Amino acid sequence: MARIGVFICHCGENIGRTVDCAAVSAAAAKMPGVVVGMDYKYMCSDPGQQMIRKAIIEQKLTGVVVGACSPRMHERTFRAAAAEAGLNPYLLEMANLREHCSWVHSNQAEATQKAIDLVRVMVAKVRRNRPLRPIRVPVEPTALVVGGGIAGIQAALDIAAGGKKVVLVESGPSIGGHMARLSETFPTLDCSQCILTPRMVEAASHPNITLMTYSEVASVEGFVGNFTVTIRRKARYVDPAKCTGCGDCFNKCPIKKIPNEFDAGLGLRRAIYVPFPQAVPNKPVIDAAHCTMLQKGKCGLCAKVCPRGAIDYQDQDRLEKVKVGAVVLATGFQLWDHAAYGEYGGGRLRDVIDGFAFERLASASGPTAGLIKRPSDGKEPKTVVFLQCCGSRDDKVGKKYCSKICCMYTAKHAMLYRHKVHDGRAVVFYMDVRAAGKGYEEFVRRAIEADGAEYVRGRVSRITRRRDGKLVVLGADTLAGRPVTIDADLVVLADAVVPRPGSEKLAQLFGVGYDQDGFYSEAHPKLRPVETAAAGVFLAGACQAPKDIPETVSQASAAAAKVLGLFAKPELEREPVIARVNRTTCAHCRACISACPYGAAKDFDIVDRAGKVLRAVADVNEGLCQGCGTCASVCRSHSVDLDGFTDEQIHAELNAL
Amino acid sequence: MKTIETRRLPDLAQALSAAGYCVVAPIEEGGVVRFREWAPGLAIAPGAVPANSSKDFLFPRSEVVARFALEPGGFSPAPVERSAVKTVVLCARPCDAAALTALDAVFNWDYRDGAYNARRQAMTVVSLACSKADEHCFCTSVGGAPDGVAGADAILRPADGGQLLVLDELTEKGRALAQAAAGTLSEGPAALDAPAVLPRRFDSEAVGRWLAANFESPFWKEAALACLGCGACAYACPVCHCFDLQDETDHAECRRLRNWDSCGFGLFTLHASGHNPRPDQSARWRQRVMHKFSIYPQKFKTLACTGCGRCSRLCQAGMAIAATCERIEALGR
Amino acid sequence: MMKTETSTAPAPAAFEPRITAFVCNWCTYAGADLAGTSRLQYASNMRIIKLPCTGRIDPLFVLKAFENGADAVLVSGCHPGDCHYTSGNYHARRRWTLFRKLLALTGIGDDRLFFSWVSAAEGQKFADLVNDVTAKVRKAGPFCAVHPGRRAS
Amino acid sequence: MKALREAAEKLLREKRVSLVIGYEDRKGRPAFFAAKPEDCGRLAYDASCRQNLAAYLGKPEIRARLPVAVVAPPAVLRSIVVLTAESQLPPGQVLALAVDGDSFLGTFDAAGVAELLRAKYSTLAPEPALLERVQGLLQKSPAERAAFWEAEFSKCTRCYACRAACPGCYCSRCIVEKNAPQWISTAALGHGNYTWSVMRAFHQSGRCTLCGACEAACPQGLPLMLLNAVLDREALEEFGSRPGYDPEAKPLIGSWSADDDHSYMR
Repeated sequence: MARIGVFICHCGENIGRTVDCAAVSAAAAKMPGVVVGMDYKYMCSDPGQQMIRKAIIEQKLTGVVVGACSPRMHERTFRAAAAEAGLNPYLLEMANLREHCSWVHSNQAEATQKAIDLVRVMVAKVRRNRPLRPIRVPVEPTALVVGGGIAGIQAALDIAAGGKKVVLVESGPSIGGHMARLSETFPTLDCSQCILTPRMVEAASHPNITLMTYSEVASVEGFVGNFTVTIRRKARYVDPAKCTGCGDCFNKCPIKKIPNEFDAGLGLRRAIYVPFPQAVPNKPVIDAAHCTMLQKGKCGLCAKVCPRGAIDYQDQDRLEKVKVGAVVLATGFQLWDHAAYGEYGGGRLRDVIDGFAFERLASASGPTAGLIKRPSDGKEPKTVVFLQCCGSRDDKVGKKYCSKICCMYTAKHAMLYRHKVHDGRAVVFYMDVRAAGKGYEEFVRRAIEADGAEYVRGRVSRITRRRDGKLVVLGADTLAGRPVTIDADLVVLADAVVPRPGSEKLAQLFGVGYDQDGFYSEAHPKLRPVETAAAGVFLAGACQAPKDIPETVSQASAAAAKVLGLFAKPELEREPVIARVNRTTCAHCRACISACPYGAAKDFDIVDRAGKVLRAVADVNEGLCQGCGTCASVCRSHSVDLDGFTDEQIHAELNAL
Repeated sequence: MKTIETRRLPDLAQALSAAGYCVVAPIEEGGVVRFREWAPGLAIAPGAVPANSSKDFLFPRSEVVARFALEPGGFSPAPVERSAVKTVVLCARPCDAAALTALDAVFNWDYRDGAYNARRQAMTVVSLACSKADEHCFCTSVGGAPDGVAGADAILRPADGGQLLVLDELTEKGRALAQAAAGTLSEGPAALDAPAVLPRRFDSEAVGRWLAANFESPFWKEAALACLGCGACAYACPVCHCFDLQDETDHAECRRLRNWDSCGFGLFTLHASGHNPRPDQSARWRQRVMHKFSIYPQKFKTLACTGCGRCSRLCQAGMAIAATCERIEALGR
Repeated sequence: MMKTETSTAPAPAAFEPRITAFVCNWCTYAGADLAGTSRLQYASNMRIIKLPCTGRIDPLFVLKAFENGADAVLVSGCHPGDCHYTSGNYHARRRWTLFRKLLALTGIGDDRLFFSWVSAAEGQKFADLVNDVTAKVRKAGPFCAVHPGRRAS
Repeated sequence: MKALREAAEKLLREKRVSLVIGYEDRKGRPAFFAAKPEDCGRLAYDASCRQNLAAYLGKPEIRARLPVAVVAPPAVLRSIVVLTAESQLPPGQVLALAVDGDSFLGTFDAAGVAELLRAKYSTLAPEPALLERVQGLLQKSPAERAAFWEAEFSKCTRCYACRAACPGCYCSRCIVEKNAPQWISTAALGHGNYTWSVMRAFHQSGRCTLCGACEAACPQGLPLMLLNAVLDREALEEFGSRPGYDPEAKPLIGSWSADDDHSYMR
């Protein structure tokens, strides 16, 4: 038999002024199952809490309703008090008599009647409450960082510095990401590789970091604190344990004319290669698609010249499982393909290049050793047109959003060009200049005022190649209100920032949401920008949205802090509001499995002692379930219920109204 | 002979209504004829076998049998109004009236059911002899007849090719009713129509003997394959009387309801443990047939089937109890 | 049953609607809290049932509220894109799009069944909503006298 | 008819199925179960067949005898696809003997059924008369609609013939049979009858193939198809839902799109 105690708080005058608290507690005392009804000036005060504790013990209460302020204010307080008196804290509920009643109504009779109703509802509910225990989940204190760009490197280093193990997975042969391809960085123009490479080396050599390059996530099982991630280690055909990185192999490789992706196709590499001289690990891989030995069984030169016998043409992809407690996704971005713009040559004009190609032209370690030469004929361009918002802010052909970093890197490009080609002309077409950031506006002003970049507000409608090799850029100067035609030698398009291909598939593996453009969704746009809907999976860098380096690094450190916070205790404790499946009546229609936002509802086979599957049902993973209850309401037979908000509780609440 | 023109049945209803009877009669609505409370202006459809049986007015599909007021320390019983309105079922089928014997038996067996008996006492049954029958009718196989009078207080017999109805009073209640309706009745000669011709389809005693001896027969598995396990047959049956007690509670009161139930439902015999002694539809169909033709006659010396054919007439899956009995009789030979 | 229907209904002026609201914990419940902390005054006819998410609200809850004599029902949760659980409100939205049409066919229309998005920041919107819903239901009159979904007393 | 009987006989003779579920060649066209090749001569099909035989696929006694074949007009074919999408049919265990009007269309497995439907029946639409009835009711005032249903639901005896008739009602324990709590009153009174019929229809949202078996099965003649039709129309108009064509379809209730309408939300 239920023994419920009801405690009505006056909250000084806050409730008492409008609600007749004594009448409410007297009415409550007459409700079925109620054995104590009391009211007091301040229930949340020490004497108030003591009243509750005393009643729980002396009256052997099986449930408590506190009629006071919003549960968002003091539910924890009162539940803790109940727990101190030996009552399971989840057997206490609050009726919101202040925010939802006394503060919003002025008629005392109406407010008192409403207060009685609210208390009756909670009494009815609490009679059906069951003791709940916080869910404890052991935590594997190792983090997985997916992506070896600056975001992944920074997150890995910070987690490692915090004393926890990290597995850093990178799909390419080297870590470093796009930042390694940059010439200099805005707004300070320091050399990108100079600041990045020490970090790359540190990541590779840190005792807490296990580096897995040329590797990808193949599958994910488990949940926060307990992920088992299968990593596909792609065949390198070079045993990294034996290889010393001497370079004899790629110097001898006869397949020489493969466009190097690292150089945006402007430089060439061999079939066995390291993507760039400072690569980490500085050990080559064989590009199987271009290697004649692997394709046709002819050649084998690299194996012959390797002094260490490190070449292994029989190498195969391997799957490796790692157990991790948290994951940082840092898969970065790529540039949108401007081939979609037919009016800009549809990708066929060799001297219409993207921002990365320009970075490589301007980089001292690039294919031109830092000299600006146009791809078609290697001549130094005298007029360069930079075109911002190429594919950004265009919901017809390109992307609706602003890619955020282009204004700044275009200013940098114009500046770098003017530094290298003093008699050259840099013309920038822009829609707006968005230079919000420390030192950013000043940087753009410098490009215009000190370095003479010509900024034209307007769009370019057409780029055509004249017979003499000039690119005729037809645009509009919307400030002057007239058409502009420029004969350019080189055009640099600031292509939109888009997620890496395959990012959606990866998101699905981890149960992370993504938006219509494929950028990963944060758990809350303001207050949880680093977390995702999947507990224990965090975001860093441009996989979430276009970001520049400082922002990326900040978020990577934030993600690392979240991971370290998660790892600070050996066990996770979670609110026990989770869904449960009645396996006896589940018909396995799989609606809940489809509906669950967290991938927590899944198939479960009921087997007999011999292991034979008798039938399948749905099941809820306690670690993944966040307690929204969507599964429960799509279940036609109500075979899924939600602890804390069970069908019985809600039914009783409705019957009390 | 007391007669009334068939087309003047509403006048009879009106007279009885004026005399204080609640008149129940077959009334067509939306293509379905069912027994319902007659009201002025409604036509009476005497020709058809209504979709429901007249038991609805003795043993309603749901009724409150107890009330409890909820209090802080527990609950206390509250009074239940037990009203029995003086009712007449007009144009009941002889097979409806015949069912009363079986119903009276079960509602007065180890416990005298107050609600049932109050209504029973207040009810007058005026049946209407059948001058035609359809392929589902089989009253002659279960001891009845198209012009049978068992259970009836009075009977109307078609005459003059259906133009006229002849009223025979059979009991005190019937005579009281005839008196109340005297103004609408005429006295005079009439040529009674022949009752429907309905050959006997099976020997119910032979069926009962086979049933008692063949509980485990493989026949059941195959015979019940089409049954989808709804309660349509039981709810239309004039004899089926199983019920379920359900408590419905709000914050102030609990009402105990007696609702119809059916042995066709899987839940009917499901134990709290999860075990079900009638685990499949064949066991449930067997129960239905056995109860009507073996268990009930053993206990109450009367069949629990009056051959009205409602169950097979409306079964969506074509289950037909008479056909089952025919096959059983053949098995027993 | 026929008799209870025609029994004297209270005069419209005396009619105080009973409104049951199903709200999510993270947005509308918090929005109602904000209305309170902002001391916005609104009609006292609504009783809130708090759930974690609109995704938890089964149409049966709504029917039960009507059956128990509610004159109107409000369902309110987070704006699209704001769901604490990322998509519970989207699931709810699809469900209500269908369910409201079904109820409309049975005579429960827009003056009985209300839906809204109220964020934790929209205290004023919550107060206005309660007032508006209450006024509309006052005009629509008591539900219990007219609908098969009610429980006969 | 001959082709259907031959195809059924062949399946049984070749032991590809242990049972053919069809309609019997007698008045009312009741369900018929052919277990032996020689039974197949009693199979028949015509437009008067009202039962949706896919309802038997959820019955334990039938499931114990898989593989089986089902005589299936287009609506039943769609039911088979719905059941496949909801993981109710063990793969490869149910064959359809597709029929339409007087013609026998062939024997199909689950994938073949979906293909046939897409190729031949992609434009199946509810009967115009049914939609007119819905529209007619919607044109009445809310009070008139309530009165209409009050009269209809008062006839319901809660025999659950509608549930038994429906292939979509395969739950081993229906919500109305759950009593902790008892959401839907089991008493055959107004409110329980209302909630039962409304929820029965709602639970078919995005799943109902408008086969009409529920309404045909109702001994009281309740116009249940009005409820199914209004949901079908709304689901099609709002979400493009066409149940029973895609065996891998996600459940309509249980999935969402950011573009879903919410103009009615304030």
